[in-house]
Amino acid sequence: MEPTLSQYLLVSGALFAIGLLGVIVRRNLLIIYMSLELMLNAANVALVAMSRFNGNLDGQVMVFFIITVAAAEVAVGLALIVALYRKRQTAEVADLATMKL
Amino acid sequence: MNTAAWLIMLLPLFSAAAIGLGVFRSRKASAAISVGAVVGSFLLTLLLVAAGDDLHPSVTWLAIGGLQIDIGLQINGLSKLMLCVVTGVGSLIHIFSLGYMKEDRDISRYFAFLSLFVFSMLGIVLADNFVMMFIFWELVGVSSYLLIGFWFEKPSAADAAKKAFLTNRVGDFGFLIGILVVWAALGSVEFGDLAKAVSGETAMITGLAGFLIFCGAMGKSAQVPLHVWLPDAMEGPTPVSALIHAATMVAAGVYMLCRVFFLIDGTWAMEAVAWIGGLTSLLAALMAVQQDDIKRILAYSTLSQLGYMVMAVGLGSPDAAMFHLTTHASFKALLFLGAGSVIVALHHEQDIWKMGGLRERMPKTYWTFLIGTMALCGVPLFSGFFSKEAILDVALENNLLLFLVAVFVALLTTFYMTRLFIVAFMGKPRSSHAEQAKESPAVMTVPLLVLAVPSVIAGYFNAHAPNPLVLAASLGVLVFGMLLANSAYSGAKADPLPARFGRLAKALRDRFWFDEIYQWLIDHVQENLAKLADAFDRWVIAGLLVRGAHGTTELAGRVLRLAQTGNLQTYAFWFAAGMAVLLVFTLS
Amino acid sequence: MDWLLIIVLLPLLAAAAVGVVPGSQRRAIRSITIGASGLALLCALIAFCSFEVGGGLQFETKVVWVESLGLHLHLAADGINIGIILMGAIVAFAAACCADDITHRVKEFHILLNLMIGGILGAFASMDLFFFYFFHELALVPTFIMIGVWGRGARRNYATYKITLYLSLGALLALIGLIGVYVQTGAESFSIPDLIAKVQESPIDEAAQQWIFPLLMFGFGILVSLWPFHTWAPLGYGAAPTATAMLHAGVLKKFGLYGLIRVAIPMAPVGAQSWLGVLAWLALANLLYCGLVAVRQKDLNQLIGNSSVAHMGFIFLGIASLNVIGLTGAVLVMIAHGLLAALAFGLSGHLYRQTGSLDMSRMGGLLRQMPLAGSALLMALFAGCGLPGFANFAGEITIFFAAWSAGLKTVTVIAAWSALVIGGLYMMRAIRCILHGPLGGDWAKAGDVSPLIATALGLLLGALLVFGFVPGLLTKGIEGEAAKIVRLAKPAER
Amino acid sequence: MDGQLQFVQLEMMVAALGLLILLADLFLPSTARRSLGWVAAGALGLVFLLSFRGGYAALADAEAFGGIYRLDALALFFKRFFLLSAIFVLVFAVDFAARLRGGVSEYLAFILFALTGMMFASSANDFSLLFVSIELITVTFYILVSFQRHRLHSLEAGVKYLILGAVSSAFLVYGIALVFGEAGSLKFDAIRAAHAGLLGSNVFLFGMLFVFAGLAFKISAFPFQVWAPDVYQGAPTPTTTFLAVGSKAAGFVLLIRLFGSVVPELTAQWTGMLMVVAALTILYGNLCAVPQRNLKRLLAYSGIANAGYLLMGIVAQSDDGKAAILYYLAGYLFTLVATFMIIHLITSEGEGEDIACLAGLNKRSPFLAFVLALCSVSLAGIPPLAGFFGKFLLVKSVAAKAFGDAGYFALLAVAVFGVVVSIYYYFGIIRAIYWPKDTSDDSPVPIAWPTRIALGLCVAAILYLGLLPDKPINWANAAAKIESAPD
Repeated sequence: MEPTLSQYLLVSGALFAIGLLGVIVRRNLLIIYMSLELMLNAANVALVAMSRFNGNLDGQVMVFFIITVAAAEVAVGLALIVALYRKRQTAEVADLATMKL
Repeated sequence: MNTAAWLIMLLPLFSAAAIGLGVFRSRKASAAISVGAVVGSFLLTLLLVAAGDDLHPSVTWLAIGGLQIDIGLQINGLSKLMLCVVTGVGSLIHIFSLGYMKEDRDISRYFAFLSLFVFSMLGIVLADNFVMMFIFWELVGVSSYLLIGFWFEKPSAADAAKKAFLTNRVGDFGFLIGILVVWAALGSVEFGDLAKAVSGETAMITGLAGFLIFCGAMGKSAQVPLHVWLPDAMEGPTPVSALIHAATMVAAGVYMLCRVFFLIDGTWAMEAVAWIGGLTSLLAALMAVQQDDIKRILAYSTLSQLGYMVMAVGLGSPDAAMFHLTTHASFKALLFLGAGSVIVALHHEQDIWKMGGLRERMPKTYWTFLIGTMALCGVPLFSGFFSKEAILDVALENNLLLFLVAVFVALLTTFYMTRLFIVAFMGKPRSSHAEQAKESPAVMTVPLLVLAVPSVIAGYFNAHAPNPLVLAASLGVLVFGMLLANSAYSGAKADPLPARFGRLAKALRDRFWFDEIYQWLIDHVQENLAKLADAFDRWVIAGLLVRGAHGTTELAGRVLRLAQTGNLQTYAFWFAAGMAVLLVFTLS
Repeated sequence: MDWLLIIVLLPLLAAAAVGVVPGSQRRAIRSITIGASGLALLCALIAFCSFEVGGGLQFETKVVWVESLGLHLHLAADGINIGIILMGAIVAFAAACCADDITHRVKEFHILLNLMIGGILGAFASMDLFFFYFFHELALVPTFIMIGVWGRGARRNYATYKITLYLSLGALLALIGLIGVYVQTGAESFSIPDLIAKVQESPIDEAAQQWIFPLLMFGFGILVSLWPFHTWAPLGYGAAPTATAMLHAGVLKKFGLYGLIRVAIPMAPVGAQSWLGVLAWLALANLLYCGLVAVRQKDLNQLIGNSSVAHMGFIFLGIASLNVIGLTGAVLVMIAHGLLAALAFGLSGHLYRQTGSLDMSRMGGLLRQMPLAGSALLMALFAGCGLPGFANFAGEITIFFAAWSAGLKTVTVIAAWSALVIGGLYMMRAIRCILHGPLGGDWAKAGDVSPLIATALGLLLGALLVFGFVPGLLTKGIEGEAAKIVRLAKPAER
Repeated sequence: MDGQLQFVQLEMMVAALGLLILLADLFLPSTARRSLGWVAAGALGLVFLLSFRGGYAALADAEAFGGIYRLDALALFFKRFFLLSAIFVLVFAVDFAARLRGGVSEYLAFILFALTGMMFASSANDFSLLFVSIELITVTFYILVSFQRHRLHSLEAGVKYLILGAVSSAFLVYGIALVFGEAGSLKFDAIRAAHAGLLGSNVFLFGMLFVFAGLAFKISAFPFQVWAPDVYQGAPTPTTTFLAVGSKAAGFVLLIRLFGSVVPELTAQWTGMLMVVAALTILYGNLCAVPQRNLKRLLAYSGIANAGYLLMGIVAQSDDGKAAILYYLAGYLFTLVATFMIIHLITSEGEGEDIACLAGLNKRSPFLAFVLALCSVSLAGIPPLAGFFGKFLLVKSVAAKAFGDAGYFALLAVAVFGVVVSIYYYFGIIRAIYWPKDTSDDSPVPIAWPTRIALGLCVAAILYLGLLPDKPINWANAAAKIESAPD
């Protein structure tokens, strides 16, 4: 049987929530980064489903944009994390609080 | 004629301004211009009196909406009489000052102030409306302040000046409110309009206004309870005491009452005025009995005589009041100047117990002083006799109780004047100064002689057949008082009264502790109020509120920025939390 | 002839001129300032003399500034502000003369001083709400900096912050009110005459007036140290350099009152009706409470500061009584007090320079030590307690009549008490402590005022006396305008 | 298609310029690379002038690429705005190059790419273009922020911006997804037509709120402002400038377009929420700035507060409000550029930018002291400077609604309070500059002449916007008006 839009949205919402939770609770930058990807992909799922049910492809086009952008982000982000690791020998978020208040 | 009228008032102002601006460098010139000004005013006054007709020149000073304030000169019988007193006595006292102040380094300043005073006094005399009168009222107050505090480096003088000014201010407060009441009730401040406007149904309000305005008179004429400044005012130079605190300024209150008599006539205010006058005359006379400073004795006697006049007004006879005012002006000025000449002769010794035996050393002063004393005591055929008779008549007609008070006061008057006279002039000298005392120069004695004349004859202009009862009473107390004083003081080395009845004597000596009571009031009421306000300002407004607001802001900032932990996961959490809040806020 | 434009431009040009003079040329810098303000004073005098009473707006300059908002640089004089401008010019000149106690960073100081003068004169000459506010701020900012950099005393910093924040708050509240007036009238113009014409045909909606008037009242009130927003004044003036204190206490402070009379009452009469009662009682608080506080002061500047706060009470009372007599009296006192405050602070500045202290308990006998300054101070203090002959008396008694006829009887009685008795009390104490008595300890070497300052102070005294003897010079012009305002405020009584 | 391309000619030029610089980098000796900055700045100046060319301006009020790209007065205004700010930032960057430790030309190039993104954003008329242009800006900024790899602060700031930026983008796209689902299209025109009917739909509101969050993050509005202080402090100062001016303006152009013209009914429905956000932003920024000693953080907080003031223009929901935003941003640009330049000039590398380093500045360099004081006064919103007139217009636009509506009135009250507080700390800066105080060093500050010119221009602009607002106001009004007329 055919899954309904709300089910798709439920899945994507769950993904988004998990991702956000991961960003907030996980201590390691790389994991946090993965959680971010999760959030973006939640959006992708939603878009695909939406465009499927709206019967136009704009959403799917949008998904391609998102994927590309995400790739760029990952490239920059990983480079950055590596640079940071080089400097501090750690990728723990907790060590990144020299600037505060 | 109008120009003459204006000149009378303005001449002294010119001289004051000229001296004040230092147009005349030399001391002599300043003195000359000042004396010239006042004498000029006197001559012009005589001119007006000769011309006879009433004048009323006036210019607008301030006119806004319904409020119209003029500077107008009202010249009629009353003001002419007062003009004569002020300028006449004034001229003599100016001349006397030439001698008295010869040695003083600030003689120019002295004469500037003196001219300023004469100007202000003339303003009061000539004023044709309440606001103008109030203006010059204030100016008189300030010029007397300046003159009392003339030797301002002497703390006692400075304090006396301050006291005089502030006490008068209290009276002026009532005066001002009174003016406002009148204006609101009758729609004008000009005496002419007001006289037309008063009627039976305004009696209540005009009575109130009249009484409030009388508060001003209480200040200037030093009526109880605002009398305390006058004795201290004797810190000023003696001619000043003679001019301001005997002849003119203190009379201003009485004069004003007579001027605006129509306002209180037939209202409840009369009663109050009469009683305050009577009370003043009694208390002052009592206090005078136990003073040792020659000028203070005269001051208290002035108080009690003023009480007489005020009482007369209150009893409905301004004429009697003015009559007594005139005679009193001459003989009290005479007495003060006489005292002044004694003080100079004794190198500023003022305690009568350090005097004595001046009779043969200063004959002119002695005789003139004697005349003054007799006039004051109301010895028959002297001016004081007739004016006092007039007042006693009125009292007898209207209020028996006050009549008895007045008679008793007359007794006291005779007593303390005789005391003063015997102790100061008769007997042996009681100090080295008294022994080397010399008669004063002509410039001082001539005014004495001149003043002696009206002191004797001034009474005859207004003499009328006295009421036999009154005559008997006054003669009785006169003789009795003289004998009493003579028996007590002839040849006495110190005052016997304290020994005999100590308590009472002490009470009199300490002037019934009026000053102490006021001092207490000022310290405990006024000062505490001020302290309270100051503390409130410092701690509550500037402290609690202002610093509090500042502190709260700073604190809020320090608390809020705790959100910036520096940990990006906290930030992410804030982001999510904020998101959630917004969701609830918008979707609910 | 655009006298006003010249008057406003002269100081601003002087500021520019000082800017190009090298800082070492102190003499030149001072003479530029004095010269400019002197010229401005001359022009103001000419304008004042050639001003014709009842001739409407005169010496008008109107330049479109922002078309789309209806902003104009609109300078003009009527019966009310011509006198204030003259007063401002006199005070400005006096302040310029008294500014020679500044010894470091003279150049910067004089730039700021000229800016301040220009701003002040501009604010009172503007007939356009925006520039009215704009010029005021232009004068205010230099004030802060002058107090901060050239101020005196240990609490200078605190004083600077306090005065800055207080006055900024007041100005902003007033600004909101002014904008409110603009948006509510819908006149699409900031020009006061236009706005008035507009509200005459269609008044501002009453609910809005109930917002606008209190905004203006408290906004302007804070600028004028209305109780309980007054504590900045004594503190600030205590810390300010002489010239600054003279200019601010003398002229700039009157801006708020001017605004109340010029804008608040005509634009929001309904709001005024419901708020003036409050104003009257606050005015009383100024008079009585600050008078009592003044009695307690030991420091001369604190005393003058508090007494000037107390005097503001008169003006508020005059405004609150909202009748021709009251408004006229209020403007009269504004002018009189401006001259007086400048005189007092000029003198206290001179005294301060002698021994670096204004502690009255350590003074005494100065009337002998410095005859000129002494007698000037004596007269200033007398004027301060409302002695006839000085302009203050004329204004104050007028206000008493006004308040009484407006039915504020209780207020008037207490006000009269505070004015006559309490006012007399602290002024007499000051005289007793400073001028009378034996010479105070460290004052033996103190010198009298220099001729320059003497002339400046003499000018102020002279003006006080002239307007005191002939108040008609001012009132004739003021009365007409006041009547217009009252007609606007009370259409019922037209 | 070339017919279409001419709409994006400016963006293409800028992007090409960026690539050229990357190429030129290969052929130039490392010493000469700094001068690329001049070239770029000059070239951008040229582009700026081109934007006034009749042929280009004639295209205004048209759409391209199937309506996803809109060129109108608003877009034009912002393109020019971004170009100007980029020019200043480039000049700034050249002065800063020494502290980058290499990679100058890349730094310049990235500035240009970010600029491209901003210019696209100003024309975005479709959610896809909106997303892409925003991401172009954000991603380049990740690099620009963390460019000083030798400074831990720079890296830390980079990471923080990266993660939080990514989170906000995630919200943005998720929101877009939901809106798309409800409205059935990504085109603004379609949504403008449809949104009135969707005001009841929670999914749509959800989506729009997520989108709003994404943009609010850009302008650092409460409650999405936490990143700003750390990033401003850590980033290289030219980046901070560009972030504070360009990135914020990009956020606002999108907010204006979206909430000002695409979904006006929704904005009306959310008035209360927007008020609260604006008020809290003002309060948070100003209050936190009070105890702040580090100049860059101070400016970050004040930047938050300014975002709040600017939001008032959105809340006003009127052409005046939008015009006020444009005017305010213009003034803000020059003020901030000058301020950051001076902060860079007077603080040597490594040492913190503590407010104490201003002590005795008026001795070290009267010019800088004067400019900085002027900027503080302008930021404090005191006449006769740009800041005052901007605030004046904003307040006026809100006041037009306030008398009668307690909500708007409360917002005004908060704004007044905020301004008073801000005067407190801006005055602290002036005080630090001028108050007599013993100074650690009074060595004169060397200023390169291009920097000097830039500063001079900023001062001139600040004074011009404050004193002669007539013309600029007309421009702003024109931009705001045309934009709001839906077609």
